[in-house]
Amino acid sequence: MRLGRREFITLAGGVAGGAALGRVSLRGISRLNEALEPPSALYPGEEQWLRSICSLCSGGCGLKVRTVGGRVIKVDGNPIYPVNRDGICPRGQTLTQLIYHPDRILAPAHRSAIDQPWETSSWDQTLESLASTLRRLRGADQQNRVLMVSGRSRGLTSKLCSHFLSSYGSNHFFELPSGMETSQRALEFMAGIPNDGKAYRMAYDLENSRYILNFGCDLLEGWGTPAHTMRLFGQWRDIKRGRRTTLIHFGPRLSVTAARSDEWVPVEVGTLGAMALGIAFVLISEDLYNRSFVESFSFGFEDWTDRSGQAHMGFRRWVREEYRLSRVSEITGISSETIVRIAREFAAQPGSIAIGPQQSPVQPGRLSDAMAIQALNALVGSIGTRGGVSLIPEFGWPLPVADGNETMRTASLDGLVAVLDQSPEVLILDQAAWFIDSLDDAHLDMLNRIPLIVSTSPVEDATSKLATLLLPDCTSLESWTDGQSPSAYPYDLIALTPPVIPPRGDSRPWGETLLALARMTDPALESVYPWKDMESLYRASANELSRRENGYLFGTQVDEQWQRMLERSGWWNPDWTSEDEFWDGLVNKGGWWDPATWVSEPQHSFQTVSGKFEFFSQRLEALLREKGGIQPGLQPSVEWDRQILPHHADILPDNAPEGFEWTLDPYEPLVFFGGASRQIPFLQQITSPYSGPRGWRSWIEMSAEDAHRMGIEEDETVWVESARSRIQRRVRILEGGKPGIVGAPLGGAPTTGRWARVESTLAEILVPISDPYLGVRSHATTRVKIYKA
Amino acid sequence: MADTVQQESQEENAGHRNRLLAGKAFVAAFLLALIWPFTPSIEQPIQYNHQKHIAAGLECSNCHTLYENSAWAGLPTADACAACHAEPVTDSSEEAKLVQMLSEGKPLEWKQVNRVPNHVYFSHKTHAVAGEIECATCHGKMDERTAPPPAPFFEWSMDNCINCHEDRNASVDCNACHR
Amino acid sequence: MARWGMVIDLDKCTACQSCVVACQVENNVPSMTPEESLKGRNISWIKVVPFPEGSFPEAKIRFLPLPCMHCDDPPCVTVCPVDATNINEEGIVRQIFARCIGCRYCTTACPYTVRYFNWYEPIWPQPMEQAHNPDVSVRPKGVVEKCTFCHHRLQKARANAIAEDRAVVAPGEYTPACVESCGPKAMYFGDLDDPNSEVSDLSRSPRAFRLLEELGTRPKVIYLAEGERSGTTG
Amino acid sequence: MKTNMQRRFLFLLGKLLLVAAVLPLYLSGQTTDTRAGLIVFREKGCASCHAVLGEGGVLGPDLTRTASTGNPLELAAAMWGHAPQMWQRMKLEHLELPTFTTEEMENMFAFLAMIRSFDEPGNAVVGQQVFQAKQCATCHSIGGQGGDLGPNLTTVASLRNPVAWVAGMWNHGPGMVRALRERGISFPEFQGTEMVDLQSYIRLQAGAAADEKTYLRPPSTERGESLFRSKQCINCHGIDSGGGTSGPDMSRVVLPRRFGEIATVMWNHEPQMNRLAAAASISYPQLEAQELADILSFLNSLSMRWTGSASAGAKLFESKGCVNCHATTPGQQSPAPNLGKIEQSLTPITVSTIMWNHGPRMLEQMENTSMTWPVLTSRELADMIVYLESLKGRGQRPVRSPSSGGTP
Repeated sequence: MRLGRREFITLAGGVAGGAALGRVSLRGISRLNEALEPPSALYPGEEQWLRSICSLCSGGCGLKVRTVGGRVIKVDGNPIYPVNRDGICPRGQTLTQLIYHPDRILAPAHRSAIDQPWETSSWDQTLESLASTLRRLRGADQQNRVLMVSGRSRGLTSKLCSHFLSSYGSNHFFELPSGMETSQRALEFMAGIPNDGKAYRMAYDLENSRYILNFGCDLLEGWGTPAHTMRLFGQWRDIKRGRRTTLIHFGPRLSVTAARSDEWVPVEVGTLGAMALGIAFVLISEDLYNRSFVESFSFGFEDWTDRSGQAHMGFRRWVREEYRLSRVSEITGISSETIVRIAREFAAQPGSIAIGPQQSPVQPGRLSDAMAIQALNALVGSIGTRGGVSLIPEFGWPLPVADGNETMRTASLDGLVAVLDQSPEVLILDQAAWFIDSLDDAHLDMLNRIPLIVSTSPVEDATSKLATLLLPDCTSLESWTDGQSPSAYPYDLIALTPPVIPPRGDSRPWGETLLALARMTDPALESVYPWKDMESLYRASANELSRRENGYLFGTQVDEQWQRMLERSGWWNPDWTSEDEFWDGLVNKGGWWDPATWVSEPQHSFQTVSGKFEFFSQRLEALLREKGGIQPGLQPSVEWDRQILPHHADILPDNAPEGFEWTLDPYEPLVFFGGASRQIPFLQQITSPYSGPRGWRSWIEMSAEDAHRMGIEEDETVWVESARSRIQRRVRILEGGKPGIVGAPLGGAPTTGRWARVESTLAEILVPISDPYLGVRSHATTRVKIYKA
Repeated sequence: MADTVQQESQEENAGHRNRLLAGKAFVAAFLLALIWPFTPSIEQPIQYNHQKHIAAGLECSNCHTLYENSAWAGLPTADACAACHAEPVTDSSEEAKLVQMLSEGKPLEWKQVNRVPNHVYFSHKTHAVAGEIECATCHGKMDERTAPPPAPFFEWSMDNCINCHEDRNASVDCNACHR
Repeated sequence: MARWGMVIDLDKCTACQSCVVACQVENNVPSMTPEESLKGRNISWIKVVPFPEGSFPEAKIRFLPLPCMHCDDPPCVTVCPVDATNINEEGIVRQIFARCIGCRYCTTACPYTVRYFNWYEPIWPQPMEQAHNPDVSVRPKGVVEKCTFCHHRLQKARANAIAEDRAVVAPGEYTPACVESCGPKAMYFGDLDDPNSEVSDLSRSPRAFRLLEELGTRPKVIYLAEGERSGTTG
Repeated sequence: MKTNMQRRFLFLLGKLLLVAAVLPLYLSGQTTDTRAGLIVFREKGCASCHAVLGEGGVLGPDLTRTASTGNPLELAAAMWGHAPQMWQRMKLEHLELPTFTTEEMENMFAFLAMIRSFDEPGNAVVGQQVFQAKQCATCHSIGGQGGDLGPNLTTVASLRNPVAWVAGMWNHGPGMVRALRERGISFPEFQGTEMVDLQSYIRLQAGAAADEKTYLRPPSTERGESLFRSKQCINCHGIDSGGGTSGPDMSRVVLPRRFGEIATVMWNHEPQMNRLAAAASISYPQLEAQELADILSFLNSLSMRWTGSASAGAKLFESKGCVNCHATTPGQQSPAPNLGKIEQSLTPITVSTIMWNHGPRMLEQMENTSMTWPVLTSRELADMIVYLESLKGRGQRPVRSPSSGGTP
């Protein structure tokens, strides 16, 4: 019998089919499935629940990790971690996808140029190539040509980074802005901090706030610590807690926060300060402000005369004359009735707080606005009180070194660009994808001229794309990981967890890489950091902490209340009696905290020139004088006072030629906050809750009204053009959005790796804005025109 | 024209033959498959002697460490074996093989013998601890086995599961087992 | 016998979609390729659906986390020709993948569109499948899948209860992944038939409503409408 | 029936009048767990209406800010008196009425007694006035201003506990008295929370120096009792008529309930005490802060005791109308439970437990018969308990419980 190809296939099919059918014992259809399906895997192994800490943003939430047979299966919130207690944000959930990411960088590698292929090499070889460059620069006294940009702003590794740079001799350490910088600077100018060399940070007691005026913070899109803010949001609306906390959102964009607030007040772009002053006007005119606070503990409210006899305008007269309701209404586009109503509600009960503005690489967060907002807190007496705002000492992880300081941390893009101008030789990008996102092509060209760029990213991302040397870090689940009170969090907190699984491949915790680098670079550096690994460094640091006689190891909420009661009255029941006990407790419970950090008595002592809260900041005045803001010999005047008192200034430079009728309002969506996470498929699928599961590319949000007028359909591609350049984006139509405002997310498709996609960055078209006081520049709100592609 | 017709008819015939052929093959294979002894023999890296070990006083849970508190029974790791066999304790050739593997640091790659069908959730804990079912019910008398079982003792079919569940008054809800 | 149900407080929901990711990770839901994803073909047993209401400036957007409703009278079960989907005595509507023939009658019958068909073989780029949850099946191409209320967690909780000689699963012992991950604690889960459970208490709230109740499906996912803003002046 | 009762009454009265009226019936003897008490307080839902130290619900009063001491009798009386109102309010709020076991009630009472002895943070504004009025700045400097005769107050700003603060003052007492005399300044006495307020002011003035915090460990009543002896306090101050008589008997003194306030009282007597001690050639006792805290805890525990009179209780039983529903003779039938049959030993805690668990039913029945809920003062409740307890013909119970409230 001749068997042709066709016959063979027919025959084979018959045999297979018959055999398969025969195998089906006619008892159950499941056998058919079995026959068709690949067999299930071998037994999976032992199941364990371990603790860890999330490293995907600086919030550092506590994690509960399920492993089976040494593989990470699921990540959830640690119920006894005080910051997030059980809950977790979507980013933390995707640690599994990051750990087992197909584009993980599993070994150190180098290449001669960015268009050349990577060559993997041993850690010793790779580190030596970096160490020899560092040695050479140090020999030539050019340490300042080394700079580091880091995305970890808190914790011991972050401290080690800046301290290492300082010991090495470089001044250039840049970190991710926390978003609170401007608000904190404003509070420092007005309320003052002790000049004792210690670090202070601004904290909000939002858990106890009853009425929140939110000036532009994207509370539900990554502000602060996402899981913490979400927990707070749930508490504000928890009927069991009694009275609901009211959240009022001011901002032009219909953000998730705006949509989920009790009231969205769609003020015009850049008018947050004016809005705050309008509310202040009502509080003052209707005599609703906190008299006892303002009279006893504030300075500059009434008109005053300085030592030279010069009369100054008081805040009261300033606001009453300059920020009449009609004017504020005109600036902000909000009706007087709304302003009056909100002001009355704000003053009606204790626990009112005004927060904002947010500062980020795309949000300007101007000082004058921030001061107007802090002035509102002073008017209702919410400085250092329950539910209010305060400046509290920052303890954090001690770095137990004999000498040396940390290099000054900077979060200013301006400062960074200035350094890039000075032909740096080594740039270390540590978790710094956020930084690349905020650069435009011209900046990227500057980066391309740097001879040695090092990336520590554990997975291919925007930094590894620029780098010629890879020193792959591992994820927080693969190493000892620490946590620290996140920004704005009102309590002292230190957390530490051991590795959940060993590092994948040949990746290494960045802290340990730094310690090794110190050893290889210089014996002098080695003597500063005598630890062989991070565990021994943590141990030394924890020993120092154990001697601070306060605080408790993590516990339940009952423990929390109990401890707070004891401590408020001056009692402390220690959880440990020795360094060893402290260490064991720290590692087993996952951390230490002081639930009574928050001031238990109103903070009415201010470290300002006047010793009071200053509506007219004399410290800011001195700073301006120093900067030459006022000519020598010129007498202070009312015109001068205008610059010091909280005020409104037009934000948008007059860069809008004909036809640029839209205002582009950039923001960072939750999934890309801080710039990372672009490579994670699960996050790409949920980029925006507005339009369901989609993703993998950038978009702009346009109000339905505008889209309709322009005849633009959902998902249509358009050009977005500014005075600088133009880029293409898809349109997402936002029902109910403010006409004339175009929301634009920072971040988008991955720029490298298997899912890379070429997209022009948003930074291309953004026109930078600088704050006149702080000099902080950000890419921000820009006038654009939009037309179909 | 006629040629073409002829050709077509030939092709038709060929097609008919092919179908017939396939049909015959199908029937033959079907019958063969029905009577073919279905015993895929499983070969383990070490010819482990359960009888000896149990006689020496080992409990099931010494090696199958997980069965009392998880869905899975667990298989012994090289470390577990090394606890006793770091040095040879008998003159068995299988032990010599084991000691050799241990000294080379090779992992013990046991092959799984019992396997529930896909989409079925089976928990050792539920059956052995909560249901108090003897191991031997599903695995046979391991204390009589001198070599690893080459095939499952219990046939993991839905009928067998259901029968047992009905006998013992256990749930026969689909959701109780299917995942 | 418990009757499991879920309450979702829309007032507390922040639309963060943590529940969406938690579900995907827990239940071995594959992530689609960017191309498929852009076509909106993601499988997502729970999704957050936006409901814009009103126009500027009185605009509101309500976000509705949408899992399977686990109806007491599920339309999907009636239409299944092979009994591959059914509702058990505890009210959980499950898909038996081994039986499903992929006819998709159920996806059509479901008024909530929360059933998903596997058009493709699930793909995890190496080595992402390392993170698979061994308690949950990997569904083959050609079957319909849906939210199970993380039924495998109930199976484990029950095994624990029996092993510890307890007749019933204790409150809080069985929680689906989405509920567990919820940051603002907007999701509640428990026995609707237990008059003392939090869910049954909340289900009697004046804010409680069910989706498409008029269809007679009797959903066991109950939503709480947004609360009133408290304290205007004074 | 009435004559029968009267006869029994008279018999009892006669018997009871002979019995010493001191029948403290506090705790059943087992140790209480204050932390467990907090859990009870939270889990039974008390915390959703009542705040403690300003934290918690707002429907009911803050239990640390109401009058009275942490004495269980007073708590029980307050609870008894307000129960109908409380139940009504809870019903209105759709709150479930929780039930308590005796142990839970006991732990909760211990917890409440403990937190009621805690000082609350002071008021710096008042503190400033005190600072000026007492002329502290003449000798002490704070924030770089003031005299330098006494210690710089910045150095004590880290002390978070008023007791530690008073201990420091106490130890320098004699020197300070001398210095004051030389300058013709009167000895500063403090009222109420002034000391705590002053401390609060000092902390504010000290600025960053107050960020360092030093605490005391929770005090021990047992240690306090032995210190009371070893530090020779007992040589002047008797306890239950044992010990010296030159100072007041500490078991009869009514002390304020908060530690800081007790310490203040102690400070106010410093000159007098110092004089008398010197006369009796007792060396001035130096006290570590922790030692002082322990002693104060011991003194505080003395106020947890209570007494009652059975005869007065018997009269109240009639005058409050209890007798109308409750029989007391064994075997006798009555509309409400026979109170002579109660097996449990009656204490403020068991009475509160019984009242809480059965009260709503009692209230309902009383409303049906148009009777009013009897309100009892703590004194009356004590008498009533002693009376009801005496019905069982039981003898005296130990005078003081081994574990007292008032200690954390």
